[in-house]
Amino acid sequence: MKYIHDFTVVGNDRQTKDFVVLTLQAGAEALPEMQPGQFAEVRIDGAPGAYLRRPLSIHDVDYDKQQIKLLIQEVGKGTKVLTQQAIGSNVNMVYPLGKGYNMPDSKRVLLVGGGCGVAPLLFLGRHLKKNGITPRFLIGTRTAANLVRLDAYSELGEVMVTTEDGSAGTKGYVVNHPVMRTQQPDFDWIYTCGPEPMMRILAKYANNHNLTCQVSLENHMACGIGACLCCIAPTRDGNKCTCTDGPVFDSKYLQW
Amino acid sequence: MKYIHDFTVVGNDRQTKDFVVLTLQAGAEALPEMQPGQFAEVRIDGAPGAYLRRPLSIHDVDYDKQQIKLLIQEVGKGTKVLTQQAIGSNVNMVYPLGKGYNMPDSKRVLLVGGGCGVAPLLFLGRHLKKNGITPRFLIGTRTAANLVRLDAYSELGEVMVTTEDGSAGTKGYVVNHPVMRTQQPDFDWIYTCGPEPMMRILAKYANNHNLTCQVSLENHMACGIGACLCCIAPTRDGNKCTCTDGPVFDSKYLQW
Amino acid sequence: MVDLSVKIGSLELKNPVMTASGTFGYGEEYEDFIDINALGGIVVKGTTLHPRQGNDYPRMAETSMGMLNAVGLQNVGVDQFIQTIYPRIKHYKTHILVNVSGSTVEEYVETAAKINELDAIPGIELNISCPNVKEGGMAFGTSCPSAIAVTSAVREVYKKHLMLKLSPNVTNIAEIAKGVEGAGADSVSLINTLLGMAIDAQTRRPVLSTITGGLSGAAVKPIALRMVWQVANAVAIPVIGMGGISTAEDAIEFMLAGASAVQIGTANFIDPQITIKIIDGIKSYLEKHQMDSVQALIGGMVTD
Amino acid sequence: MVDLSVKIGSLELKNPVMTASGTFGYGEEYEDFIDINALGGIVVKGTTLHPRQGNDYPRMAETSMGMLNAVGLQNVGVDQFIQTIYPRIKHYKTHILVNVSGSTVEEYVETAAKINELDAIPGIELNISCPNVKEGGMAFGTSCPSAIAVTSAVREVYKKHLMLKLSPNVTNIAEIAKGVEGAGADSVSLINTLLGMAIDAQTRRPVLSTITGGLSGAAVKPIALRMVWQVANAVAIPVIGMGGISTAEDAIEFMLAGASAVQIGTANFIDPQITIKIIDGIKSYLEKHQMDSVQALIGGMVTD
Ligand SMILES: Cc1cc2nc3c(=O)[nH]c(=O)nc-3n(C[C@H](O)[C@H](O)[C@H](O)COP(=O)(O)OP(=O)(O)OC[C@H]3O[C@@H](n4cnc5c(N)ncnc54)[C@H](O)[C@@H]3O)c2cc1C
Ligand SMILES: Cc1cc2nc3c(=O)[nH]c(=O)nc-3n(C[C@H](O)[C@H](O)[C@H](O)COP(=O)(O)OP(=O)(O)OC[C@H]3O[C@@H](n4cnc5c(N)ncnc54)[C@H](O)[C@@H]3O)c2cc1C
Ligand SMILES: Cc1cc2nc3c(=O)[nH]c(=O)nc-3n(C[C@H](O)[C@H](O)[C@H](O)COP(=O)(O)O)c2cc1C
Ligand SMILES: Cc1cc2nc3c(=O)[nH]c(=O)nc-3n(C[C@H](O)[C@H](O)[C@H](O)COP(=O)(O)O)c2cc1C
Ligand code: FES
Ligand code: FES
Repeated sequence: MKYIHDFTVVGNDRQTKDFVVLTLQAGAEALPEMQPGQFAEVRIDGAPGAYLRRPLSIHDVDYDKQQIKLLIQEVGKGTKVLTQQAIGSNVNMVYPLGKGYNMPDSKRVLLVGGGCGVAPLLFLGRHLKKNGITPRFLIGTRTAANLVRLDAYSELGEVMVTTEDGSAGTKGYVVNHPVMRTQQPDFDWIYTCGPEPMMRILAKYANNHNLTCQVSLENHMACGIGACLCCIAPTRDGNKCTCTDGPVFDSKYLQW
Repeated sequence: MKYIHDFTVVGNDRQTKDFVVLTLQAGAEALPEMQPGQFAEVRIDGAPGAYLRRPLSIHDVDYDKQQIKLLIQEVGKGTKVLTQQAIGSNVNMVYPLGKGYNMPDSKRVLLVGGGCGVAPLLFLGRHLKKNGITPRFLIGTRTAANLVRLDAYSELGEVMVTTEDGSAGTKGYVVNHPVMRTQQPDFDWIYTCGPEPMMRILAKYANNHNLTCQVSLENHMACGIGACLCCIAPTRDGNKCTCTDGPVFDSKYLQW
Repeated sequence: MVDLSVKIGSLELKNPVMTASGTFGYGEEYEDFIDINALGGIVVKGTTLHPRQGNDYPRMAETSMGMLNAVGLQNVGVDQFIQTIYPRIKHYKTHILVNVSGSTVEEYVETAAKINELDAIPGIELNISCPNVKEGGMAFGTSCPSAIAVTSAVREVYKKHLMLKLSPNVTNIAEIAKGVEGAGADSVSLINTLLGMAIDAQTRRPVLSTITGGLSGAAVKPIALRMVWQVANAVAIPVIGMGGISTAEDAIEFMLAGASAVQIGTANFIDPQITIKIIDGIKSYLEKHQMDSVQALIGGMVTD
Repeated sequence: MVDLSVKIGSLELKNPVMTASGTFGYGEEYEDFIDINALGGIVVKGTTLHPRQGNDYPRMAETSMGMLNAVGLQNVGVDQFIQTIYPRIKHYKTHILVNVSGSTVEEYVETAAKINELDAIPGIELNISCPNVKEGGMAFGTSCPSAIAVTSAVREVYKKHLMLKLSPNVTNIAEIAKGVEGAGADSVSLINTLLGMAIDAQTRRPVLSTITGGLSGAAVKPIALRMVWQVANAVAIPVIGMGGISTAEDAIEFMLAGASAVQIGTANFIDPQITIKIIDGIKSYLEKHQMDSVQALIGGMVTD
């Protein structure tokens, strides 16, 4: 079941120049159960020229407090307005949307995030932990200043870092990290979200090492609910909607 | 000389459900001299669907503090955004625009305002006073709750009121007020701004009594600087732009 | 109690608010948000004789108060529609129209003939105006003779309500409307999307895989309203208006211009409950203006 | 130092940013805000043989990210222009083009012939696409034979740069562009406004005194960009692009689609300094992308 609800902004915590965590308080209606990897279509009001909703991953959920957190990277007009939402203002969301990450058939998992793709991995990590699986995070950014929420991830499991300029962790891309350069990887599942080139490399890596790899696509969306057919990804069964059949796909299912 | 400047909102004082006084602080540039009846084209950001600037009269000017006041009635999307401007936010204006009210050749003047048309009359009253003429105000509204800024007007001169429902002052329209029903009016100039039907009646009244009547039109505008020719009013010399030849016209010049 | 019902030829709609093809899936996609049966009607996805994968990603670009799409009629084909989708949606207590498209007149005819057999489908909307396919589509809708040809051919096999969906990418839309009226159309719907384009200045590449796409949404409303008015003044059959309708006032404006009913498209993406809000808003408007029936709005623009 | 200059036939522009007719007055209206001489060119108000009062008020309606106008070519007439306005503006150190309109071919020809005599006017923009006049105007621009007829006739008497301004309210704009190219046009500019309409739902009356008007502004950009691309692919003469350009990126997109220069219209109303900001933005873009000359952008859309 999908809902359309107004939320109240109760927290707007700037992490870096570009990243903000918005904490959204549900109204009278109880939060529905959400799966990690699912997303919301967030209404944008007051951004000149922005017309459609914007898809944003569920970053964290607190069912007790009835709060949802979004981790938002400011990249354009819509995200700019969202990252500037004042405490007390309203945010309208259609949610929870799409198919999230599957639970693994192994306890050895690696969660790899790049850019704003780290957003769904916190909620995923929490979910795994609740299911008795300790998540390990590998987070890649351009430079140390772009690392966000490391404290939150660390609470759930080990956090490894790569930066392109070497200002933190291993210098290079995520695949350059030692954990990915061993003969035989010490994990069986890769969960990833981030830039497509990164995810394609991870999918190939998973193929080579016979691992399962679940990727979350960030295709442009108009409706988010399977009505417009704008967000398709080519799969083994033809074009599928990222918003309903995804955003999370098994990498082998995609025509990559 | 016309300018385009950013102002900072330093005051947002709600008068009634619909009316707000915005106090705008100029930046580094000194305020140019403005004439009563002139207006500003105010940029609207963040009102979905609002595209063009909105013309608003100079309501008051404090050259010492370098502040301009606007009196804004919320009637639609643009004015809604403006009346909700937070302290500290920016408002961009092109100003001062148009031709204002002429100074009278008599000391006996009546300033008649209806609705948001009262806005320019405060600045006009201040100007008259400075020139040794005591303004008298006649303000007409639907009901007492819509009367705004009476204290400010009273500081400058006598304030008379009519309300359609009789909840304050004389019941009826401005022309029903005793001051306008004497055989021989005790004023020689009428300055007016408000709904067109009201101004047309005043123009006729002025004609009948051989008075001068200066009316300020609120035609829809796109550019405010004489470039688009959208705001025309038919005059004895053909179509003239309200934004450059007006907004104030001598009523006899108009083809009314 | 105001009367919201309208008639479009043989179709009696409980209210004038329908949904536009390609923006409302098969209705099911919106079941979590609204009561589908409260709608005047729904027009389901563009359906073709054979299944189609549509165009490559990217298929969408946001524009100022609008969007470009280049979906290219991705659909399961009419047979699959009849076998798997029709049984799922035929229970809806609202008019379900199928939007039919094709690359050749024969494809249109064959598809329409198959849908003619479906009891729960009281009409089709013949899409001769899709700008996003290489063959057929808009080509039929931008010349009068070809619009007449496809209409006449389908009219031969299709016995229920035949609605013709017109292209706005023409010099004289009224002329084409008159043409299809003469060829047997029961109603015309307009506008389909306007052909547009987007380029990414930074990459210097077209945003859409197909370079051009169809523009819809609030941005196109003034053009759509003008065309509805022109067509309503030119034909005697009912006109169904669409193009950027996002509020009850918008819908009322289209009816005042001459539309007997309206379709809501892109606005569904921004607010999945917009159709119901528009129905409620029309009701409030009629009450406020003390009108008994929504039918009094149709063509009611005052010009004296 | 990047080179911003472009050539439009015989016209050498210091940069590709011009202003669109009817939105920039005679340039003087903007003197308080910008240095007129910094522009690539200005196209002054639509000018006709006889003075025109234009249409009745109201002439303007705001739409979603756009506006409708129905000015109807209010202007002082060509003689008055020559006597009183030309002497005031001829000192500008930028190209001043006069936008010429008429109700008959003869009026176009007579007006053009008079302007041909003005030393400081290096070209005219022939407006065969004004949707706001009862006679002539858009009618010339929506049929190929009449577009050719008026172009050929003016070409006979007008010896300098002849720019033809095309109407977007047509099925095939590329065909008309080719027609006027063949008839002697030195360049084509597009788009003029799209025919649109607005109704006030509350009063049930049209917003404009003329019922329909011309749509411009950001809303129309995707349509304009598509048409510029289609025309640039069809003709060999330079194309001047316009329609909703509001930022440097917009301008760059039009050039990538094939425009040799651009015109800025409605955006001037929202920001009277926008032309200068666009020139600066193009310069920054070229520097960032390490390009020497803006000419490299023209038709530079990458499609492989
Ligand atoms: C399922 C899903 C989950 C997402 N989760 C998050 C998240 O948790 N946090 C987060 O910060 N971002 C997330 N994104 C990306 C986010 O949706 C876009 O960054 C956002 O829509 C950009 O909007 P804008 O108005 O700021 O940018 P615009 O001004 O529209 O465009 C700026 C730039 O962003 C690009 N862009 C626009 N839309 C998208 C899009 N849908 N995806 C990727 N790039 C886009 C444009 O091509 C352009 O280059 C997610 C996307 C998807 C599809
Ligand atoms: C020279 C001049 C001075 C003005 N001074 C003031 C002032 O000091 N204070 C004030 O509150 N208002 C003033 N107005 C009116 C003000 O400009 C409009 O109320 C405002 O533009 C409406 O914008 P909106 O977006 O809120 O309304 P919209 O959402 O655009 O429209 C809502 C309603 O307002 C009407 N409207 C839209 N534009 C105008 C307009 N320019 N004039 C009148 N009605 C309009 C529309 O027809 C519609 O009915 C002035 C107008 C002019 C021309
Ligand atoms: C994503 C999308 C897909 C569409 N698919 C179809 C289609 O399959 N058949 C059709 O006739 N029109 C299709 N249309 C056009 C709409 O039905 C409608 O004519 C157009 O969008 C204008 O209305 P709007 O502005 O309310 O969206 C589609 C529009 C969009 C945005
Ligand atoms: C108020 C107004 C008046 C216009 N007058 C003319 C005109 O006289 N002649 C002409 O060729 N185009 C005229 N146009 C059209 C513009 O020059 C331009 O083609 C159109 O507005 C599209 O560009 P834009 O979206 O940047 O405004 C006018 C446009 C507006 C908004
Ligand atoms: S975004 Fe509309 S179908 Fe996926
Ligand atoms: S508003 Fe443009 S000329 Fe007056």
